[in-house]
Amino acid sequence: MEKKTLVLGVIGSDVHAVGNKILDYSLTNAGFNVVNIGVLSPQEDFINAAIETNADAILVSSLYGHGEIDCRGMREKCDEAGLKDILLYVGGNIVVGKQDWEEVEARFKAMGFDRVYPPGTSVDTAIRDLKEDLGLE
Amino acid sequence: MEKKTLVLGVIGSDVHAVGNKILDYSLTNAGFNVVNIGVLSPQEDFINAAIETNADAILVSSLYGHGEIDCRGMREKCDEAGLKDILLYVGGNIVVGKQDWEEVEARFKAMGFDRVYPPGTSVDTAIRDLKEDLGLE
Amino acid sequence: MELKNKRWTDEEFFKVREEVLSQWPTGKEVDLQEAVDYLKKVPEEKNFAIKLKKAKEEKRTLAQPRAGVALIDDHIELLNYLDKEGGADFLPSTIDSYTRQNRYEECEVGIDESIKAGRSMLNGFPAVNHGIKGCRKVYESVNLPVQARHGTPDSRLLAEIIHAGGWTSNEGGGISYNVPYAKAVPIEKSIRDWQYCDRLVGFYEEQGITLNREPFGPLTGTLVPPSMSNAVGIIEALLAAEQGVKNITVGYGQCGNLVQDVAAVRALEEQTEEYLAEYGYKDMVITTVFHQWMGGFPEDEARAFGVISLGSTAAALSGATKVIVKTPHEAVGIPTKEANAAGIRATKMILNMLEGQRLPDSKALQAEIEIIKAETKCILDKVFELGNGDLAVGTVKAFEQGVLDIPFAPSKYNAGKILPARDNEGCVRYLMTGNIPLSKDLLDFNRARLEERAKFEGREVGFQMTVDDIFAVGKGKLIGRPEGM
Amino acid sequence: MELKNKRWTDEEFFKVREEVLSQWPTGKEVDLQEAVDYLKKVPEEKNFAIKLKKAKEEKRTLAQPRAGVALIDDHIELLNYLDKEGGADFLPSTIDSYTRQNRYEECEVGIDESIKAGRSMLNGFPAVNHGIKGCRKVYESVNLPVQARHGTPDSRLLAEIIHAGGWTSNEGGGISYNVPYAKAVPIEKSIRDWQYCDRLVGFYEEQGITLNREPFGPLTGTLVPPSMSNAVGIIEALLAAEQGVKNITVGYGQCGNLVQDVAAVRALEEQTEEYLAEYGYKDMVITTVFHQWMGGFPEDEARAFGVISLGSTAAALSGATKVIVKTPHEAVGIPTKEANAAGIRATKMILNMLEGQRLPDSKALQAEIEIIKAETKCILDKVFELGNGDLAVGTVKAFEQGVLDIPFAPSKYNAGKILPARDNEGCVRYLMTGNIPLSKDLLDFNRARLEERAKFEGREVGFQMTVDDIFAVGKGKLIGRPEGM
Ligand code: B12
Ligand code: B12
Repeated sequence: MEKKTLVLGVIGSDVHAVGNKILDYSLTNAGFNVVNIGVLSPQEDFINAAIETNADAILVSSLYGHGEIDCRGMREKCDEAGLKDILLYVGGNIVVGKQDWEEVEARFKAMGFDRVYPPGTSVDTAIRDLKEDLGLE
Repeated sequence: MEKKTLVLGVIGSDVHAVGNKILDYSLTNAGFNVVNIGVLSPQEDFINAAIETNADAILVSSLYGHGEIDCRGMREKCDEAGLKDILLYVGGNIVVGKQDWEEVEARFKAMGFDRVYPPGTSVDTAIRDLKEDLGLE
Repeated sequence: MELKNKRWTDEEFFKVREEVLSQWPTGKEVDLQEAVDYLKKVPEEKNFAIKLKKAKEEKRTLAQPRAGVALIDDHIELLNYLDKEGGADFLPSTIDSYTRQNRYEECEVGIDESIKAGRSMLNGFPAVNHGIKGCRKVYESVNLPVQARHGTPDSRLLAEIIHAGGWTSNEGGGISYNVPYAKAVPIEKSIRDWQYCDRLVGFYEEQGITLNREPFGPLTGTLVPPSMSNAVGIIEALLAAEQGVKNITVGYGQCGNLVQDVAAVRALEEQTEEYLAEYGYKDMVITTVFHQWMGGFPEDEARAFGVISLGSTAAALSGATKVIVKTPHEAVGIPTKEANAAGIRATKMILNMLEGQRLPDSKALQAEIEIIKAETKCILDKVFELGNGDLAVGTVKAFEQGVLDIPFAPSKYNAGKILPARDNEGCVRYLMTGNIPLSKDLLDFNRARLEERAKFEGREVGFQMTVDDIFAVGKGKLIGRPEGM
Repeated sequence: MELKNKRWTDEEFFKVREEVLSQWPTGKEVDLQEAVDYLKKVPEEKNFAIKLKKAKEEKRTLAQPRAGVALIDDHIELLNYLDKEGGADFLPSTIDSYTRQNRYEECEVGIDESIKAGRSMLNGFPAVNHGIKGCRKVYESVNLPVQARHGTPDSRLLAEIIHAGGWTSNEGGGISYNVPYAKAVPIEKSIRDWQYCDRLVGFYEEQGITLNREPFGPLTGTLVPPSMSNAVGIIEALLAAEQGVKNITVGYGQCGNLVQDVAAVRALEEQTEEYLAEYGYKDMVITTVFHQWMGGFPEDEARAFGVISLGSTAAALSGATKVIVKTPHEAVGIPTKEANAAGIRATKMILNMLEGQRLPDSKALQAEIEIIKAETKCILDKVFELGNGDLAVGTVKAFEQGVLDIPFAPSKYNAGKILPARDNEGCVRYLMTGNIPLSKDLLDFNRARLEERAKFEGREVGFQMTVDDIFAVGKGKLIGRPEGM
């Protein structure tokens, strides 16, 4: 199978590194070419990495609660940078506190994210969706 | 102070004995003359004991959940037996399950109980109310 | 028929049986041969006795809730909920209070009223009234072994119906389902009636069907010193074994000091096996059950979760085979199915995290085991002596003389002379020893431990300690210290 | 200024201080003499250091939540709720993530947006922006000691403001608030900046005001082997003591095996005291803090209560002076105040029930203490060696060479060569040892314990175990066994 490239990172002032390392390991194992920009990454770093590596998808993690603020305008920035229709996923604990998931998902979809994942999402789910969205298998 | 007489017991097919023993001990200590008919006591036993001892109040415990059924008609039976206006208290876990307390209290008051106590009522509360209702102190 | 600890002859058994089965119409449905055929088809994973044996071999602690409602379909729904949403390993069927008093007419009313009201008007499942068909429907509609849990001094008809109904375990015993659960049932009568229940299980064993029996360890659930409940458990195990029971789960209700709790379970298991071996009972499978705190609970659900979890921890660290689960609604009322499942999930989280972990052996643990065993032996020696070697007779006499004495029990056949209280570490000790035949050393030991607490608290050893201890857990502490300590 | 583990001179301190106080306008409000006068009026029961010392003397374990919101009045309301409805013994003020990165302008925006939105838009309390006045208002409006809890590599201005604001404890350290909390802050820099924070506390001590300092024990909260986090804690305690800190709480994050958890706390306390004595620090008050499970939580609240309760049990049995409380919302998001208080109540129920109880001394416990101490000593010996006797220099080199190495840390100054995994009893061991200087015996021991698990599970020792272990607690188990085991 053709190797698809994913940019992976944790957005904003967020230092939660464990999920990021696990995602890196598991997505690589699943056959993806993973470009991991790590924690504490501003939107620009995701976009620059995606341009440089000609990536097929950007996977944003946000754990610490400021996800909503940190992700605002990301789709627009991608568009401006010429990353037209690049797949944008976001997951982790993307909002502050326990909130109604349907509403949260809708808010992030409205921001232009293709897929939005609740806390506790397994890596398998991410892999399955990536394969579907990237037309693999 | 004049010694007031209380009939104490656990109504119906209920065998919860611990609270009953504690109430007996504490009410006696507080200066009441306690006539304890113990667990597994039908309404008749409460009433007979009250007549025999010329009691000032009847304290019904129900713990096991059938309290509502077991207490039905007790006020009427007291009236019939000539125990006009005798003080009737009930306490323990008087209904099945967690229910709205205001409603439970209203139901038992409608049955003719003068005071209705929620789970976890302290003996001190009972003593205070008895003194008030019996005009002591 | 004179009371003796002796296996009933078939003649005796079948004679009494006729009368038992005629106590209520559903009794007539019980056909032992048909029941044997039915029980032979119970798969291993749905047989209580076999699943317990396996758990013991694998050194795992399994969880069981309490639950029961009036109507069959609702009961099945409840049990399956506790399996699926709670992760229960064993299922109960808690029996309602009228059945416990053999008042089946009132159960009938309760069933009718429940149908009308659309919710359970009984505090449990009236298994006798639902009969074999009802019990089998329950058994067939669930995926786990089912046990009857009740508090019935005379459970003979109930036992006939539930076992023929596919329920492979019955809780109770001649002491443990009388003294805490009745006011005026002679010990002699309840022992005899439970010999019947045990003999029935023995009969099935002889047909190649293993069923589990479980003496009710916690008794009144209220500050029962471990040696007293262990003595009762061992007596009931011996009485059951004599009637042919092979698979027995002896039980203990959490007292709250971790070392004492673990010691109690270990002493119970070891001594039960020792006594059974000493009296010649072979091929016994002895497992243990740990009851999460059986006394008054705190009303607040978060605190209740704390109590539940501490019980699960003690159960796991003691190596008990099974733990009986409380719920966050305990202080208030019969739990909703959601609250019940939540109690199981909290419990299983801890059992899972502690899987394979035990309280390590230590001097402190060994010392407490020795104390409990020594006290238990004092009591049991005297019981045998009183019965001139006959345990059943000895037990009756022991209650008459207060040699066996359960604190706070409602039974008038219980002396009610002993009083327990916690020592300065929270271990339950004998405060007033009544007539229990402890050696001087053990009496001194109990006294010294309580004096230590009294000194710490600046007050006398006395009943006020007991009263304070009864309320303590409900108020958020283990030991009932004076206000402000 | 060259990095050295040496008490800063007043000249050095006050020179740097000028620059620190000018980082944000509120810095100018800090007047040390006025602050000393203010702190002298703090009553004993509101002084963190004194309350901890007392708890240690009374052998009690006290509970502290985490909590913080953007606006002062809301924060006060939250803290008082946790006191009244939760029964907290100590209060926190969790600082927001922008402050942690010294991005005070963004805090200002967060404060404004929070006022507009009517709810907190920051994940903590921006103490620098609120300044001394804000901090004092918090301190004066509550009845318990207050501590700043954060994760700030450069916390100098924050430390100035909170202490002058009446907060008598500060969490953190040059390693523990850098390596798990930053990507690109050199160890050298964060150690120096925390020397400043420690020196500030030392200054107050010299004025007769005792303040508490607490290295952050759990680090990444994810399978950190006890000897690694203990080594870091001891280093930070030594560094703090050198700057004049007297009251230090060393910390440990629950791993999950009860014996290992208790052993870790005991080893930590004993070795910290030993090292402090060895290096000549006198009149130190060393207490311990136990963090309930710091890794991924189960989403289900009942299971979360189980995890919280097991942590409370281990804390109590270890004799830790303080326990940091998680909440039933942990897996999902910042807790409501109700969920936070519920976590405290469950915790305190267990602490109360276990008051005075300890895990009894045993061979198993002693063996684990010995292992942890031996591993810790191997690491510390090498750190001192690398620094030619200077601990600060040694620490920087130790990170360069992977002698100190924190699993899963985001910092690029961390080697990231070691990998942990659980053994067959659930103890956290070194799977890949990278460059940590364990003796051959200890390497063999770690390997053997993991091989035992591998054999039991029928698979190779390897990274998959680590991955499975990371997810295990979230999925309801301690050990990440292969599916279906
Ligand atoms: C110990 C206990 C038992 C022991 C009782 C031993 C004995 N013979 O005494 C055993 C294990 C045998 C037992 C059995 C059963 N129990 Co029970 N038991 C409890 C438990 C845990 C504690 C009760 C107790 O002793 N509390 C301590 C004493 C001091 O407090 P108290 O009884 O509440 O009494 C105090 C106050 O309520 C008040 N008070 C009481 N009455 C009155 C009256 C007046 C007028 C006043 C002013 C005050 C007052 O003053 C007392 C002293 O302060 C409670 C739950 C709880 N509270 O945590 C369940 C509980 C009462 N039991 C319950 C049930 C259902 C049963 C069983 C039917 C079924 C079962 N689960 O096995 C059987 C009942 C058998 C029967 N026929 O009665 C339910 C009742 C449910 C409901 N009402 O919805 C409870 C609430 C548990 C639950 N949540 O399911 N139980
Ligand atoms: C460990 C931990 C820490 C460690 C992190 C160490 C480190 N550097 O990595 C420490 C202790 C340092 C820490 C600090 C803080 N934390 Co923290 N932390 C956690 C905790 C307990 C576990 C996180 C974890 O490692 N999980 C295991 C990994 C494998 O799972 P994961 O991260 O969730 O990732 C998986 C999935 O979510 C998914 N996923 C993740 N991203 C994406 C993206 C895509 C596209 C897809 C498909 C999937 C996906 O796949 C991953 C692998 O399966 C969580 C709570 C929890 N989950 O139980 C809190 C939590 C994330 N932390 C939280 C907070 C608030 C903080 C702090 C701000 C404040 C504080 N409480 O001290 C600081 C943050 C500092 C900062 N600037 O970021 C909050 C966030 C609240 C919110 N969103 O409302 C949480 C939820 C706890 C809580 N309930 O309050 N934390």
